[in-house]
Amino acid sequence: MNLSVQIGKLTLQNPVMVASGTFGYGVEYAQLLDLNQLGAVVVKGIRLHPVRGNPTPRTVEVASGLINAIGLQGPGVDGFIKKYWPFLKKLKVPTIINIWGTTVDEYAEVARRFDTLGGVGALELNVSCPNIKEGGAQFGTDVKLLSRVVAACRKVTELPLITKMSPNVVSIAPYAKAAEDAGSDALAVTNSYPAMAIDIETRKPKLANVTGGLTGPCLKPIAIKLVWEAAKVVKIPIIGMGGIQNAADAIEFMMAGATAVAVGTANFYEPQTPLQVIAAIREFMQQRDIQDVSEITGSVQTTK
Amino acid sequence: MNLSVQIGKLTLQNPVMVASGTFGYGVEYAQLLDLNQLGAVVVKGIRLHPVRGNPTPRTVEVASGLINAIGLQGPGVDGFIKKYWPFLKKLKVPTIINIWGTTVDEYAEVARRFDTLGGVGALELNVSCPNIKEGGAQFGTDVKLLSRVVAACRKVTELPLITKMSPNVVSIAPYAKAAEDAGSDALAVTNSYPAMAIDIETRKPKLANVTGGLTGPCLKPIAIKLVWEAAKVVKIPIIGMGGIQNAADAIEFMMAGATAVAVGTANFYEPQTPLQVIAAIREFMQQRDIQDVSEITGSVQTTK
Amino acid sequence: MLEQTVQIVSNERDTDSHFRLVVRASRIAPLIQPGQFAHVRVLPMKDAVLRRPFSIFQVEGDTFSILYKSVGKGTEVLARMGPGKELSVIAPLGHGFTVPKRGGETPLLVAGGYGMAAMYLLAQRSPQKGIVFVGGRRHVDILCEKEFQALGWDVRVTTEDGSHGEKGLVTKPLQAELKRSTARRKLFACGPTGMLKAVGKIAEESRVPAELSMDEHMCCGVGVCLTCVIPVKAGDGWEYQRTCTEGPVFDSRKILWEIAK
Amino acid sequence: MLEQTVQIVSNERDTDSHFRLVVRASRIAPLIQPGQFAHVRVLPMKDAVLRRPFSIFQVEGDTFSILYKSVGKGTEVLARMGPGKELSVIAPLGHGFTVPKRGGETPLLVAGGYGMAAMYLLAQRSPQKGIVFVGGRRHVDILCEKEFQALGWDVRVTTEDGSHGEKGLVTKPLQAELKRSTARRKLFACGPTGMLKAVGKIAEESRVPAELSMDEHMCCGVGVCLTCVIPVKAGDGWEYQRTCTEGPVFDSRKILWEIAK
Ligand SMILES: Cc1cc2nc3c(=O)[nH]c(=O)nc-3n(C[C@H](O)[C@H](O)[C@H](O)COP(=O)(O)OP(=O)(O)OC[C@H]3O[C@@H](n4cnc5c(N)ncnc54)[C@H](O)[C@@H]3O)c2cc1C
Ligand SMILES: Cc1cc2nc3c(=O)[nH]c(=O)nc-3n(C[C@H](O)[C@H](O)[C@H](O)COP(=O)(O)OP(=O)(O)OC[C@H]3O[C@@H](n4cnc5c(N)ncnc54)[C@H](O)[C@@H]3O)c2cc1C
Ligand SMILES: Cc1cc2nc3c(=O)[nH]c(=O)nc-3n(C[C@H](O)[C@H](O)[C@H](O)COP(=O)(O)O)c2cc1C
Ligand SMILES: Cc1cc2nc3c(=O)[nH]c(=O)nc-3n(C[C@H](O)[C@H](O)[C@H](O)COP(=O)(O)O)c2cc1C
Ligand code: FES
Ligand code: FES
Repeated sequence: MNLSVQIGKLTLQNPVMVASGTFGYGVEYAQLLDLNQLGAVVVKGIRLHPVRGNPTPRTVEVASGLINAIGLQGPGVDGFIKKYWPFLKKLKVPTIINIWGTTVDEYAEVARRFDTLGGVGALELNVSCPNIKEGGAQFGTDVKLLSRVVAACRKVTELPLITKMSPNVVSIAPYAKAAEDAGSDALAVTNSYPAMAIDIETRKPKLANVTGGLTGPCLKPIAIKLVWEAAKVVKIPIIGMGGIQNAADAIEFMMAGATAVAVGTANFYEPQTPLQVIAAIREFMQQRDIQDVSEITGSVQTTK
Repeated sequence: MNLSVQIGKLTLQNPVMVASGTFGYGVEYAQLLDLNQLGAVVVKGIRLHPVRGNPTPRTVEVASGLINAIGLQGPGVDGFIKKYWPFLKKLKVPTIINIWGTTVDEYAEVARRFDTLGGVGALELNVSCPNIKEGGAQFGTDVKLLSRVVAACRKVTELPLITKMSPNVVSIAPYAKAAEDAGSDALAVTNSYPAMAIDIETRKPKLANVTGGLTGPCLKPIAIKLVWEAAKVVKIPIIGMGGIQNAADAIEFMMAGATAVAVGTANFYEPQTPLQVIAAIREFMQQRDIQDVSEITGSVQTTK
Repeated sequence: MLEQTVQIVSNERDTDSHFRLVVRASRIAPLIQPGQFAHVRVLPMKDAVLRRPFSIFQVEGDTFSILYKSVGKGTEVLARMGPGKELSVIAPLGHGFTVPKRGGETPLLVAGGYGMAAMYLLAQRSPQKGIVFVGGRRHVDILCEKEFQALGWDVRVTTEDGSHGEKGLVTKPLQAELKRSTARRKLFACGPTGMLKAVGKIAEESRVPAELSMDEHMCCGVGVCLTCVIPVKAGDGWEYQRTCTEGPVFDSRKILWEIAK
Repeated sequence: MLEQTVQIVSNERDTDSHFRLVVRASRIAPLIQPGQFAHVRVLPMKDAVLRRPFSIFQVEGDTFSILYKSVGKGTEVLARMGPGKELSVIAPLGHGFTVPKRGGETPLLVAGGYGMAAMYLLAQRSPQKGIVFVGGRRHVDILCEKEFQALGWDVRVTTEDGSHGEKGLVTKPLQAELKRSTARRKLFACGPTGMLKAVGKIAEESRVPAELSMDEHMCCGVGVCLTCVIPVKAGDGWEYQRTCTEGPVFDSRKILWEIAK
């Protein structure tokens, strides 16, 4: 039985990774689970310089979901390399680094830095964070800017590039195509959806940043549709995410067209989720005599 | 204490209506609640001719939500007038008729027919149904088409026009502005969000139509943000909807900028919801010595 | 149709994963007709947005009962609720069976699984006794056989694995019975769609009338959402009619099986 | 830090809407340090995506307990769970209080509401007894007073409505005590942010060290999500540090109250 999947030139031992921003820099969860059993570790978004992030409150729980406006707090490239890379580079599974910038040049510069670092599994271009004024979603909702960001990173690195798509578009197809055409090796679908909650007692937004990004089970039906639509127009693999809580959810994403999946918000509730998902995908395959996990990908039967 | 609100030239005794498609033609729920206590009754979408709608299954329950792909089944203008209007016209509260078409001309023709009918409270232009191939969302996600639909209806009727907005846009602001500029008297924010679910046992989509529209509590944080953003750019009133289950939800929409609200999916679970919301808004106002419900509208305190 | 908050009188396991739930619903109970259903809001089911529909099984004084199978999140939560706990119920709903008249056709009831529950009131209120054909996969799927016998009806059991009654599908003894005599009969059926379709075909071939209680996925249960439709002949063509309102019981000749999935 | 599925030993009402929950957690209990917390997954809370953090109150053998107030959906569901029911717990979490050394500064504990619970282990494990200042709005908000007295500590109660102890805020007797003598003292505080801020200011003015356990909204509880940050002096400037990891206990001099909301 084969669970391994291919993301560009990167081979993952199984299709289950964790979602950027929900797994810190890996080290924090190392006491609770064996990271070496994951498909890959994906770290929190990093730009060139350290970032303080937004004031608090930064998250709020809603019906079957979470809204966050962390604001991409992070140590910057140097801080990350100093503080977290010594731990991560020793892992047996690949580390995927989620990167961002406020200009096309910054994206490229961060990509270049990680290219030269050596040992990085892949780069995930976050062009879809709804929680920062500059950078983030502005790149993911403008087809031309998106192409430029991907192309600029493509120029400076041979590392597999994963473009993390914004769900906040009329149709994902042109964006997916643009990322593929500009040289992306895979798509991550999807980032969080712009959302807001108000405390009716204080009449204040529940997040200091006023708005944030919605994630968790409530987002799954939207994300499934986006994966299905993106899979119809691109040949590169898709990493599906948005509300995965168990293997059934993960398999649903794969049937819609995802080659791999990532567990995000569910980690907060149950850090064992990614490992439980891996075990249960294996069981699903055994029960149905599925030899290769790739048989699941895109297997939904639709007439459309 | 004043609960009444104004939607164009239409006065509602209170700000709580029901959402189109979740309340049939009013008559069905008449045995369970006193319709005359509502702000308004909003009926299921009607086009010129009878419509069969999509094959089944047409709805599926998801985490804190529902996906539907009814496909706007309906009796057409004549069927509606014959079958349901005799009942509705006797109500003491206004009936708002949700209309649609597959061309700009059809929208206008339906509007004209209801204009001449007499006694209609307002027309709600559904330019945002994700479940039909032609018409619906295509009008709501294209600013120019949206303007044309609204303007064409404006020409043929003096009835208050409510434009029902699609959530599936990068930013709602230009669409909201376009609807206002083209003569809309109010906006309804928001319709359902495109979504999908797959049965992993059968590998088939859970809806015969493959995709559908997501509604219910899971949509609320997205809808609140859309109302807040639309309210910043238009002067016309907004009718907020998306996952309202109780008065706290309704008040959250109003604080975000809504003048009135509509209860949708929650009717299926609890048909008393609209009346419970009205009672609890009254209580909320009493406890806080709020004299006019309009004081709640847009009262969220943000620095943005 | 009424909405009432009702108290659970009892909620006990029947066979296997089937449970019998009795609720006190003084205003609803007297209104119930055979073949109607109740739309139940299971209050502790937190992230759900829908009620769950169940056929009404028995009516006794100010109580009614349902016979349900625990198959998913709603019924699993329900199965853990004890006496005294509250449910919200909208009932009675839908258009039920036509109760046979004395001296009319002999009623032949055909039931699969919990379809049996939907037919108890029909058997009880029919002045004319008849035969109940009941089928299931295994012995545990044969519900309330004793109750029908106690009403004085002839109960013919089939199971697919032969663990109880005759081995085979419920349609086998039904067809045999229809061939056996030419007396005037009428079929009443409730069960899985495949079975209903087979019964419809048999009725057509045997030229006996049949009323079928359709099992369609529901949402509102009261006719507003248009989820539960089936294609039904109308005028020269056909239209989608609501299982929750025009049904669940339809005259089998009106159903367009070719169009229904 | 461990994740363990634990069984409820008891879960009983204390005063008003406060409850005491004891769980058997053999692997976690021995690891717990004063001021640490447990991140609890209330399994029957269906549409929730977060755990709920609670300070660890007492440790006894292979059990630990929390003292919680029922304030919202998680704690309401929790309050209805009886002995034998399971919870998933990640604990012990966070950086706790520095346990006073024999012969060192006299510990002065300042607590508001459930902050009292977070300090029990500190008092119990401190070789040096001191004074506990505890405040609340009403008598029912004063929790576990007896437990602290049983440890031989001097407990000074204040309530805002004067229904128990001295009338006023907890800072009043604290300030009086600090003025009364010049002995070396150290403050340890846990409670609402307003109280912590006031204690921090008093500590600064009186030039006594203070450790404050910060009450920040949490999400992951283990340092990955960056929800729970507070502004802390670092180098020449400041940075956001995580209450769940670098805290919840911080040296009061490091906290930048101007920037924290
Ligand atoms: C008119 C009518 C009468 C019914 N009478 C009975 C009865 O007497 N006893 C009984 O046990 N059941 C009856 N059912 C079926 C019952 O409504 C479903 O079993 C129940 O809604 C499942 O709820 P759940 O939350 O446990 O399952 P879910 O978690 O919602 O779903 C579990 C599985 O059940 C399927 N399912 C969900 N809803 C329905 C539905 N409406 N019909 C068929 N399958 C469904 C799902 O597709 C899924 O495969 C009836 C249904 C209808 C429409
Ligand atoms: C380190 C730490 C230790 C704590 N120790 C205790 C304790 O010993 N005993 C105790 O009763 N409580 C303690 N709390 C607070 C406790 O976590 C919250 O009361 C609980 O999460 C509320 O959950 P709920 O689902 O009942 O409320 P919800 O329905 O989630 O919310 C109800 C209300 O509580 C507020 N709230 C939610 N989460 C928090 C939070 N993390 N902090 C403060 N307010 C919150 C909400 O804003 C809302 O107003 C502690 C919190 C932290 C961060
Ligand atoms: C607290 C939090 C922080 C996140 N930070 C990042 C980030 O730094 N970069 C990024 O690309 N996505 C980030 N995301 C988005 C997730 O990676 C993921 O796309 C999203 O949460 C959907 O998956 P889920 O529903 O399983 O959480 C973050 C999500 C959350 C909840
Ligand atoms: C079953 C169903 C049918 C609907 N039909 C219509 C419709 O005919 N016209 C329309 O404008 N909106 C329709 N809607 C959208 C609702 O009016 C409303 O905008 C949406 O459901 C969000 O509100 P809610 O989350 O409270 O349900 C429908 C929604 C549902 C669930
Ligand atoms: S279930 Fe809504 S119309 Fe039948
Ligand atoms: S709660 Fe997630 S970092 Fe502290």
